[in-house]
Amino acid sequence: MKMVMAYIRHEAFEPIRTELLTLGFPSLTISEVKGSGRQKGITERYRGAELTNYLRPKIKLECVVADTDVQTIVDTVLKHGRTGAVGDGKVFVLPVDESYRVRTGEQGEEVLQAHPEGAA
Amino acid sequence: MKMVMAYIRHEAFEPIRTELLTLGFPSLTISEVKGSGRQKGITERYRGAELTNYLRPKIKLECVVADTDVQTIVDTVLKHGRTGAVGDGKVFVLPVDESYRVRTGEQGEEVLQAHPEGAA
Amino acid sequence: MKMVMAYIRHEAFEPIRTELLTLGFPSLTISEVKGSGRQKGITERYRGAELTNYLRPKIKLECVVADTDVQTIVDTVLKHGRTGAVGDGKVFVLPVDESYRVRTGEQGEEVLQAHPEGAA
Amino acid sequence: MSLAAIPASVGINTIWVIVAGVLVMFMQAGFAFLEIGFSRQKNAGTVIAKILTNFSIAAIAYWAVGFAFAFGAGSLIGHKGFFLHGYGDPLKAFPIMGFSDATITSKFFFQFVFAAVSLAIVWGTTLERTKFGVYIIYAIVFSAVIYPIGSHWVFGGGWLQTKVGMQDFAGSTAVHLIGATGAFAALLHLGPRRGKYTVEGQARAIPGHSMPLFGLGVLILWLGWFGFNPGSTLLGTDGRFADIVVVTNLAAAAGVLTALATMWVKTKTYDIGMAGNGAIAALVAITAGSGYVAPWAGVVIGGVAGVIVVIGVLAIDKRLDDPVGALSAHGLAGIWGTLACGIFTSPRLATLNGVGHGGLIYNGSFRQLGDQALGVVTVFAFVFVLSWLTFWAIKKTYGMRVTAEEEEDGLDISEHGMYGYPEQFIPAPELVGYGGGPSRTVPPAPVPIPEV
Amino acid sequence: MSLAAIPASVGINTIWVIVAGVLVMFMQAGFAFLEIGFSRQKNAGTVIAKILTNFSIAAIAYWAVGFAFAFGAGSLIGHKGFFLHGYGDPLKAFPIMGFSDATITSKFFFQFVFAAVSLAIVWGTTLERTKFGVYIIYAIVFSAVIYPIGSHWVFGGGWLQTKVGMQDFAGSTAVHLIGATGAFAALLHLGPRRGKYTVEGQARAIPGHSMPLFGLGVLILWLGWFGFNPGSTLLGTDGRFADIVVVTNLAAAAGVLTALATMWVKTKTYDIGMAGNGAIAALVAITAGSGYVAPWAGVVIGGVAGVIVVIGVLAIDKRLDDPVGALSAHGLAGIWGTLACGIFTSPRLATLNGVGHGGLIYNGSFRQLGDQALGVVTVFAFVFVLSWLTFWAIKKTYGMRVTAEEEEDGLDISEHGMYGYPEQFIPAPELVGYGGGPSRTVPPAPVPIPEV
Amino acid sequence: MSLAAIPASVGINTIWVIVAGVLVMFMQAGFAFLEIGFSRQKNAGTVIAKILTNFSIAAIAYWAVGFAFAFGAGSLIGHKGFFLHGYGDPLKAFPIMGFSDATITSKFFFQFVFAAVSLAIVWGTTLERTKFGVYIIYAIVFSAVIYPIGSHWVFGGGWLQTKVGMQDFAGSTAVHLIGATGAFAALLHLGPRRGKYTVEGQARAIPGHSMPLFGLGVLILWLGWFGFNPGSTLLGTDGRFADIVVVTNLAAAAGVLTALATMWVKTKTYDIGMAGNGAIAALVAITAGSGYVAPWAGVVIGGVAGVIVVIGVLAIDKRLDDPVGALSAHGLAGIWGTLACGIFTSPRLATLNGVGHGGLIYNGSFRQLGDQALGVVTVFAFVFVLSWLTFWAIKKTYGMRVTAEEEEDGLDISEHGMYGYPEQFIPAPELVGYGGGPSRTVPPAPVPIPEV
Ligand SMILES: Nc1ncnc2c1ncn2[C@@H]1O[C@H](COP(=O)(O)OP(=O)(O)O)[C@@H](O)[C@H]1O
Ligand SMILES: Nc1ncnc2c1ncn2[C@@H]1O[C@H](COP(=O)(O)OP(=O)(O)O)[C@@H](O)[C@H]1O
Ligand SMILES: Nc1ncnc2c1ncn2[C@@H]1O[C@H](COP(=O)(O)OP(=O)(O)O)[C@@H](O)[C@H]1O
Repeated sequence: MKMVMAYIRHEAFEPIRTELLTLGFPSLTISEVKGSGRQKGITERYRGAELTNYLRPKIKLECVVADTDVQTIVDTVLKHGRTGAVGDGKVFVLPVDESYRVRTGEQGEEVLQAHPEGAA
Repeated sequence: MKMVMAYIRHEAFEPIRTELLTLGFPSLTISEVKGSGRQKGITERYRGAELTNYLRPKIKLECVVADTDVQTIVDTVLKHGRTGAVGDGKVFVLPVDESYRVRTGEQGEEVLQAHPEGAA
Repeated sequence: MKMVMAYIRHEAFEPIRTELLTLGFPSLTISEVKGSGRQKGITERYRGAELTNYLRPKIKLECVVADTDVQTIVDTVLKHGRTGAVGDGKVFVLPVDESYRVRTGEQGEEVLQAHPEGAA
Repeated sequence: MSLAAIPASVGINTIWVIVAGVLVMFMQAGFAFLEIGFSRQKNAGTVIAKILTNFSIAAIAYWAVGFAFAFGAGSLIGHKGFFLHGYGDPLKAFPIMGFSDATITSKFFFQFVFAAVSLAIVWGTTLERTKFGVYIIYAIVFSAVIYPIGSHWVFGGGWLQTKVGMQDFAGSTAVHLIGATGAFAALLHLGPRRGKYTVEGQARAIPGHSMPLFGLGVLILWLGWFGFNPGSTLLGTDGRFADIVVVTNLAAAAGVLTALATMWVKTKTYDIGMAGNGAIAALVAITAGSGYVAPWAGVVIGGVAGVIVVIGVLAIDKRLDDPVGALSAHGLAGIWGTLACGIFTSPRLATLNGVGHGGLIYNGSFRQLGDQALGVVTVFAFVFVLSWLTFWAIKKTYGMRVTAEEEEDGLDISEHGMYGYPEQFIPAPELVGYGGGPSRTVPPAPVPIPEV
Repeated sequence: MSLAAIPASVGINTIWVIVAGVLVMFMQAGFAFLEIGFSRQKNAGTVIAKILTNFSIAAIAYWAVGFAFAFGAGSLIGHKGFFLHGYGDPLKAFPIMGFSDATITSKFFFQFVFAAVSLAIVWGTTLERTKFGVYIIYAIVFSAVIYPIGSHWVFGGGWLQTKVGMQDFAGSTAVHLIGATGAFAALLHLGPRRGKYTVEGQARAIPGHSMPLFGLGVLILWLGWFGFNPGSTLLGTDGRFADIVVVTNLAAAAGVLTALATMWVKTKTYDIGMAGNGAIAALVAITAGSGYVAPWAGVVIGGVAGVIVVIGVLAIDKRLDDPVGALSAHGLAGIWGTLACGIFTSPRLATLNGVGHGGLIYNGSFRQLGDQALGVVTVFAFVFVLSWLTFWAIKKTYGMRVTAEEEEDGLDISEHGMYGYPEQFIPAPELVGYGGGPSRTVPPAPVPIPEV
Repeated sequence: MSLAAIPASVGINTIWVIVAGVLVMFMQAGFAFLEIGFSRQKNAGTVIAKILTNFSIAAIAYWAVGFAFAFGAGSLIGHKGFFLHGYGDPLKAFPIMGFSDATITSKFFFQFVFAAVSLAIVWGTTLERTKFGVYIIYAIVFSAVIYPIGSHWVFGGGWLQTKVGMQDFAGSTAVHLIGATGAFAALLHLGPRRGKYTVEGQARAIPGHSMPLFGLGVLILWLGWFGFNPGSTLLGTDGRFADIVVVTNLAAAAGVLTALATMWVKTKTYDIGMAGNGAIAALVAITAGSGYVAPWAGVVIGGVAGVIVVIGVLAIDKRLDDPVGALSAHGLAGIWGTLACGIFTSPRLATLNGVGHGGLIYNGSFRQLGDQALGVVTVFAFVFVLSWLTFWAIKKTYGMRVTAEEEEDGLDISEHGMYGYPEQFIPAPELVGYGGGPSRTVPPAPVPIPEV
């Protein structure tokens, strides 16, 4: 099992989520993060003084899938996340040893992604 | 060393934290995340137009422990996180190579969890 | 490739970011988290009733680098993160299997950190 | 009609009554923000819908029947001026206000905003868990029947005022206690918010989401009180209303300081909410006496109210979930303020107002104090019974509170379909209205311009 | 000068006009918060800068020329009192206001705040994407030329008022429709916000960020209307303004309730924003009739306006992006209110005001209705053409809207250099001003005290 | 007493003075939100507690002794009317206000709210780091002694007014400069906020958390100024206060525009905060001249103030941490406004007010300008010395600022025990009051209903 961890733009998320859903991967988690990279910062002015932010808002997407599904997820993210401009982000793949579904206590790969009807 | 990474309901956190504390695991980190899975979304209405959110708020819990303690943490989470309703969340276990305590620079397993008195 | 994941104080971040930048590691991501550890909680009073928070705000820093660079990152965090008081935080190192740059689709270690000029 | 024919006093008095009424109308914003500040983010928007709806219902109902019940001639209940229509000579139709030649429409407006204030007070205990329809139903009953009758007795020319000689210049009992009594009845049927009490019954803190907005509410209420008490003279010509402005302000100031001090003694912190509650409680307390007592007495009455509200809130919170402290600030303080007339009313002002007698400290007699107590008890009983039954009926039919899940999601989204602070709840990427590719991020073309 | 020489009416009338004018001035805060509440966090601060700037431009421009154009003697356009200077006898120089002996400065102030209200209405359709300079340029043209001429015709003594006999007591057309027409012209050139419509042209929700602040705006506007309509009597002496207070309030109340009900039927939720829009629309609608109709008619006019605004907003939203619903609340409701005079004006009040005749239901004649319609059409056409051309010129030269990227970042940061809510946008660790080591966290030493 | 016996002027004047006073009282909300908007989230709630406490302390202290010192007969200090009691004939006891027959309580209230405004100004420099007790201690000294004596000299009948002939119609010096001087003294003892200056001494931006709330403050202050300046006539009968309304508004408008322009030249952005500061500075500047100068002069005075405040804020910020710009907006602008009388006062109005002479441009004489300068210098020196010593004593005993850790956590939690915006700080799962299992999520049973 792997966790696909992607840092993407806000606008990129909806298309990614929608396609993942249709591909049968409804389960994922996101959070708001701030990142720095090549992308330039932004400078604010306040009563004469300045303040520069080198961090820009990004969305962090986490999706744990079976090894065989990793490439599908990565490709979907790359496909919709790309604008070609600096700041598109990165995708990382981390190993996962074990998974559990809290509701049932089930364990292992089958808990990773809900079945299609689960997409409801 | 492993990182137990759990996506749970807000209400589940307090009981989990309390029990972990008594079990001698005071050290953990949480963050607010939004997740999608089997759980249904919610639809807002605003001046005639609609807006649907497929993501629901969850708490992400991260707790790094020695391999021998992983099961204890997982069991505690499963025990208190379960309501039986869709949306209870998931628990994942990720491998961790190394750990350091910033305050002292110490390294290795002993930095993972503070000693009982540390729970102060 | 490794992900250096550090939980640090707010004030520690700027010095760390600046030094990492000069060292040629402009790319990193942070998020706001709440953590519990040895550090004492805080108690609020509201109209007679009390409320205690055992969680304190921290910054979570994530930086993926090549294995050879891990120590540099860890040392920088330890150096600037330390106040000597309880609550300084922890640093963890997690394995990463693969990396992609969304903008170009490139893969592998070379996508991890932008080149110096990237620091712009 | 020739303007010359109209005495200057009509213009002067009408201007003052309308100015005062407009200040009191604005108190709706005060109550709204006091409640909003004490609510959680997920329940902030509903307060706006509630205030607008309740104020509107009261406007129609009080115009249709309420005013006639409250100020029309009659001892038990008035019965002239329905729909502000066909009442003949206003000075005779609404005799208790006959001493002022302000136009009847100005008097009507002034009395209506009082009714709206009393209604707003009712809901202080019901935040964050009440079904919206409850507000609608009770608002009708309250502003058409309960408040008009209760206030008629106390200052509409009814028996408590004319026969008993109960003193309540601007409504510590007639407006504030009546509202607080409705709030009490509602709370008994409603129960506490989820999570207010632990399974062991321990009270927990459910902090409101914004002290600044709470403070805005308090300051607006304080402002409004300069219409509330001084306006109750219904006269601008003699300039006496200015004395009442001063007494009112001194009382409020004392209330803030004593509440702050009391809380400091208890918790060693300068409690923001209690400072505000102290002001409100003091203003409520001085409402009855503002036209009857001397400035120094105002300081005492307000100061005591500041202590009462703190002790009241802390004590009540242990068993009853009253998020804004309405039971203490409007109920207990209203009772104290009404009784205080029995102690501090100056004989000179009692005579000037033509109601009751001087207070205990002036003539050593408990008579006025007794009359005040009688008034408090009857009004409380009358309003409590009617309100309790009304809410009982609502509970049995429509229901009083939302489901546990709706309460957890918050009233804004569950009752109103949208959060009060959408960006605090809706995941940012789901708010963005355009996809990632550059091709899709160009702004939509402007709508073609139609021929004119 | 000896005070004795001055009749009491001067003081009475001037006080009332100034009090009313001050209430109307405060409506600027009402519009500001209504717009802020309906904007996203990233565009909340710009509204403050806009309101302050526009109000200030209007103040200078209306003083310099606007007032003279609007109220100076003349049928097509006034031409006395530029810079409020050298006008000789004010009662003659500004004949249409000659019936009141309130001082000319009080009348000027009252009319100026009306101009400022009309200007504020214009921008309701332009939130979250307009270049700041557009506000500055159009504000000058509008407050110096467009509004003064348009309002002159309707209630400044111009042909519609004196020749046609069009009835518009406080400006449903003269203030609200004029503003909404400018808003319409602006919107046609501006186009919708990014993400308002899907690529398929489907309307999407872009929820404003704060219903509480929206509610504050509505309540302040409601308050201000007690100056807006009743103040238009320019007389305090006869106390008649109090009747107008009552009619105005009843109409607003009815509007809230019908808007709430209409929305409930459509969506089964108690829409917070629509309750507020209902109040505004009803207040706009009763503005024309407030001095001409009976209270019951006020309820009808307001109630219908509440339905109109809901249907209007839902329909318009499908094609035009009007974030606050200005086109419906001020435009459609303004038209309805103006026409309503043709139906509900009481002959008695028409005579009292000396303008036009009784309405359809009183005398079965469509004449007044026709005159009202004529007024609406001409004013709309006049303002639309001038505004459309002005915005066209601005678009061709300076440009109307910010870049897509600036729009995405928000106007606060891109136009004003700082977020309206910095802590909602700036990463916390970047706000902290001191490094991690204890050595660096000691507070900077106080500045050495200079010799005095 | 028979109403007939009372001349209409009493009602007219008292109504105007009270209306004006109530508008000024509301300025407390203006100052509160201006400060709140310029504070960080963690320090937003404390401002509410401070405003309520300070306003209350001032109310009691000014009633007890302040008013007697300020307006009682006497050249150096007044000494009649302590506790507003036993002063005999008010027209003689408070001779400087003897020209108006408004009731003495109305005059007292009006003068008290001025004292409260001056006190509120003091704290503009002290945000986000001051121990709460400092506010309490200094408030007593200031409202009982410092302000009363200083204002007595300038417009309470003291030597500067009666002997020197210094002109300060509503208090550019007497209210605003006095407040700003206290603010300056406080700042010298307090030092900057942590992180305001880098270790290298470079000024850093510490953005306030809410421009909308800042804007609310500015708009409320602007509103209040329509009571502040025009109310200082203490007369409604002659309608002259309306002229002052117009002058005041024109000045404010000019200040907004020049401040906006100046900042645009410097930073190429439309600075929201500076637009507001421009309005305040202009209002402060025109306060002295509002009763002495022509409208066009008001535009000049306000316009210059708008430039002064921007330059002042940018310059001062380099060395002194004045979060809201009080030193510039109230100090520099107050000085400018006072001196401006020496330049622009029209001889006619000087005669009408019976204070001083026409300004430089009218009679080419520097005499009045000199008198104005003398007044500014003496008042500044007097207030600075007393304030500096008071704060010095406070610092030595109680201490001026919270600990570095408390400052980091924010004053709301460290001084008041609770955040002003709890949900922005308290981890969500710790706010939830019920455990995870379904069994524990049922709402607590309603409290059993007691027998009535
Ligand atoms: N090595 C890394 N570790 C952690 N986060 C990263 C890393 N590289 C990039 N990111 C995240 O991806 C975002 C975009 O990266 P950036 O370098 O700006 O874009 P690009 O990859 O197009 O050059 C950054 O803001 C940061 O949040
Ligand atoms: N494979 C996954 N990867 C990342 N997050 C997941 C995954 N599966 C579930 N989650 C998280 O767990 C939450 C609950 O999952 P859900 O499927 O709704 O509940 P259940 O497991 O009861 O079906 C989701 O909202 C999401 O945040
Ligand atoms: N084992 C752990 N797993 C997850 N987070 C941890 C762990 N240990 C510490 N943390 C994070 O580090 C922060 C500081 O840890 P703490 O124990 O308070 O400081 P110290 O290491 O100086 O004793 C905690 O608030 C928490 O966010």
